[in-house]
Amino acid sequence: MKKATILVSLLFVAAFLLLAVSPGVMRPFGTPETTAMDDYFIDNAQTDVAANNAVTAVVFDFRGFDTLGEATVLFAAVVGILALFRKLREEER
Amino acid sequence: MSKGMSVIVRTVTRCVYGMILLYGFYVIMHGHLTPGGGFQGGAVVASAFALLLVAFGAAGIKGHLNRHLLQTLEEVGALAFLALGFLGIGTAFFYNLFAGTGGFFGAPAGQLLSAGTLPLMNWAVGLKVMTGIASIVIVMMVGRRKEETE
Amino acid sequence: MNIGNFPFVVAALLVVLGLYALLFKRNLIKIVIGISLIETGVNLFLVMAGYRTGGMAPIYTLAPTPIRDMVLPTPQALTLTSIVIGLATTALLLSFAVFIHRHYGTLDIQEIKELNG
Amino acid sequence: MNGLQSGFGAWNPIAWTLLFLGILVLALFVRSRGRRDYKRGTGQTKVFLSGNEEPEERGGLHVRADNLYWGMVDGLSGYYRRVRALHTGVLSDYVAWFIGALALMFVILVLVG
Amino acid sequence: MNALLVHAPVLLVAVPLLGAFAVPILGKLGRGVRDAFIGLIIAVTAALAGWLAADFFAGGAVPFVYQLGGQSTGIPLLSGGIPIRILLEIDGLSAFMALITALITLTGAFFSFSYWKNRSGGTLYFSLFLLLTAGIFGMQLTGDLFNFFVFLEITSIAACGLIGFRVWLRRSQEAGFKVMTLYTLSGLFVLLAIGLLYSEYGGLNMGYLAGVLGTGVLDKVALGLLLTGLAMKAGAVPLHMWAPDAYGEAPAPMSAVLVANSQASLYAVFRIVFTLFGATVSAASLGWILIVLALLTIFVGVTMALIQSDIKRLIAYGAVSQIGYMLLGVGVGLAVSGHAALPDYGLVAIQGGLFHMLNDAACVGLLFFASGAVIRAAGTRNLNQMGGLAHHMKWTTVFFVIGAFALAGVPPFNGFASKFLIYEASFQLSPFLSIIAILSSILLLAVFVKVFQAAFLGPRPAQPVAEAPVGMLIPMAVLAAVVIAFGLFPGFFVDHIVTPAAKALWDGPAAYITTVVGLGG
Repeated sequence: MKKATILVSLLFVAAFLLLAVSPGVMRPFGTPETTAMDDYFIDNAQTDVAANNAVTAVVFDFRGFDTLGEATVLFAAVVGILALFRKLREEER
Repeated sequence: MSKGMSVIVRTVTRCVYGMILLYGFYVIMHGHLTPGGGFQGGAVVASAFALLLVAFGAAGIKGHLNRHLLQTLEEVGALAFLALGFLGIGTAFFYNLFAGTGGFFGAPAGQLLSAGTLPLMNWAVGLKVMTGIASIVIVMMVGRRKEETE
Repeated sequence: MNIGNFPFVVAALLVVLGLYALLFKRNLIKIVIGISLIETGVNLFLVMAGYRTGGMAPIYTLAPTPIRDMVLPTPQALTLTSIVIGLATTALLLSFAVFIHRHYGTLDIQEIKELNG
Repeated sequence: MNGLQSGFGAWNPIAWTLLFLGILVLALFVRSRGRRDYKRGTGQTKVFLSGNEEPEERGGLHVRADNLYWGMVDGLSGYYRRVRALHTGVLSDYVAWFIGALALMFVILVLVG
Repeated sequence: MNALLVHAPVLLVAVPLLGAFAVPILGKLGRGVRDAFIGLIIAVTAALAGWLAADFFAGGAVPFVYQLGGQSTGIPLLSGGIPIRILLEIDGLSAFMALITALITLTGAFFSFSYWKNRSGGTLYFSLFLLLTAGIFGMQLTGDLFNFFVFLEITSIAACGLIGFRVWLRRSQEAGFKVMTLYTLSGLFVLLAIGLLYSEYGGLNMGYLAGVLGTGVLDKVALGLLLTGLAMKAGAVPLHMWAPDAYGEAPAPMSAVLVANSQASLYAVFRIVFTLFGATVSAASLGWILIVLALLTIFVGVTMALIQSDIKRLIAYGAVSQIGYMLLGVGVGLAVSGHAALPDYGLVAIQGGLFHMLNDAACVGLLFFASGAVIRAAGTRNLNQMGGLAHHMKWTTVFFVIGAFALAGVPPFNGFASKFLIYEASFQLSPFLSIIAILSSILLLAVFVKVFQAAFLGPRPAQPVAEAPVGMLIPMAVLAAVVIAFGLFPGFFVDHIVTPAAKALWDGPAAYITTVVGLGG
């Protein structure tokens, strides 16, 4: 009973996700419509940033703040794991 | 596991290790010219460290890979990245200071020393990622070994 | 050939598959695998959202001439970010699993329910 | 201004506090008017526990946390049985609730409006 | 404008990050240096937040943007009407939330100094704490959807590292795994929604998206994903089950910061329903969704708190129920904001909900600090084994009572001031709402009477316990002073900081949009 309910709701979620990406609701694959931002990146990566790799230009210049946050996420994970595996004091064991 | 694997694996590791490192550093260095960048190259280098760990075991690398040194290097990389962000704060945070100025790192697109702070950021992030992932792997490995002995 | 929205459908199905693993698998490791599946689906969706039919990689070094229109670079940057985030998450989850196994002596999620009520 | 107007009512904590203090003073005054001519140590000051002996050390009388409101919890036992049953500590159930809420949200937003 | 003030929005994120990256290195120099450095970092951050908010509210609360990496910080660079760089956008609500975060993180840090003195891994603890602080500030200040997701993940990972920090407690590991899974799930759904919106509209900036969003199925599905994911991270019933685990198993000061983290997710919910989708989706249905969630949250939270015997878990359920009051206030405002003739009690309701965020942060922080001191003194978390602590811990008792009365909405404390607005406004929408709210508030008072009677009253404990050290009492005293000040002078705070924040929601997304795409071009 419970499992059936969960399965039904999962099917509902799947149905709506598929509905959202179905033809007519979402543009067909390979034809992005609004590309003003990305066209700017492609056209000005060499002039603004003087980088040949537009992706790196986006990662480190146009959206550099995201990359800082990304490095921070990795740092947080490392610190968390070091904290989990740290050496405990006697009274904490 | 903790005592490492067979002599074949160790020998192959000895041969491949340097090449993986070289390739990783190449990917980091040319991040602004060719596919790749700090994260990808750092992951490649970290995979070399992981290979060492698997081949020689946690005990075998005790002298070669110093955990605390790795962690300090990771913090240094993170701080360097943040400092590069602070460089441009005269204009705006993360403002690309050197790009296209013609000076150092200001060469036109396509050269190794172009793209302003991008190569530096690539190096900082690469250092951070390689040391970070390596220390994660090492710490988990050491923790596993401790658990086995318990 | 025109394949319509089929790639997006695949990504959505990957997400649903991961959700199924998350809902009905009892092993902690399998739950982590389910989360990785969802991550894969979302990343796949992101990177496909930026594809242009017949586009080439947005890199000017050694680019074929004449330069055809390039695929969108932003989704690739976003995907890179979310991949690293997924790595961090998976690593933390797995280390939690290690300690849960130390304390509880089991990896069965149905038996790790001290925090109830 | 200090108080709050909700367009419907108003609330002024300073005035409320002053009123509270005034009533407190009044109560203390009334209390001070009470009779003082009882005699210490006699039955006039003994606690009357419905005829039972008053325990000397009141330490035994500390009501533990779970014993508080047992009547109310018992009265709501039907509700609490259901709600406790929902709070199984199992992660799968947490995720199941999430998926259920997501499905419900989709239905409401897409189909209803 | 002052140069430092111009860069204040990004410094609010960058300074804690600097601290978090530098603490592990400075930790090698000894605890004194480390604590001094952390105190400095946190104090600077809080001062920046206060300064930014003061200047912002004094200047008429005009929204402004900070462009990262651009030629000019104020004017966003647009291409085809889409901002191409990451923008931080500060409007009334963001500045208001930044104030809350500053208050909680400041007191939490100084409480932690003495709370974590004799524990291992203090350096990593404070590093994670600073990462969490930076993530919360980033969530509240950013105007870019994907950037918001990145900060969401930062808070998730840092929070879970802190929840599982006391490795020797098996329950903390269990809570860490569960909460990490749910946080990751919600973050991934938020990311999926962002991908859907990007693939349709080719932009990631909230202001731009708010201007172009339609009412198609894709937008609805994205809205559902965002709303559910963020409601989960905010801890609304029936997605609240992780919250007692998290608040209960984290170290006491971190529980308070986790509440601030949940409030940041709640802020995101408000931002999405009002600003991002405010112009498109029918406000009434969204508002009633929030109201139903709110009623469930209030009632289930309070009734579950009544039967807990673990003091941290009990306070955690109380905190969950308070999230419901904020949802109720803002939901009522959203529900009536769709009406043709805007009844002004909608604005009052939003004021109440937002003001209750501030009050709840202060009260719950105070209660968690006090519970930390109590647990440390009594050596147990089980209320059945406590008793008579008031004989030895007078100050802690006083602070606990202040926090409990304030959270339960007893006049003249601040909890009543905000709940008063919520009661009045929700009564005018439907009396049923305010009846549930008032009843649950009374039940909450009963809950805290139970804690007070069980932990503080009763005969003296067998071995005398020590009063909490001064390092713990001072942060509690600060929060208690805040509680009393907000309680005695609510009009001042509502007029000067809450009303601009409420108007930022009530007046609709027009100002937010024009700040991004209007003056650029």
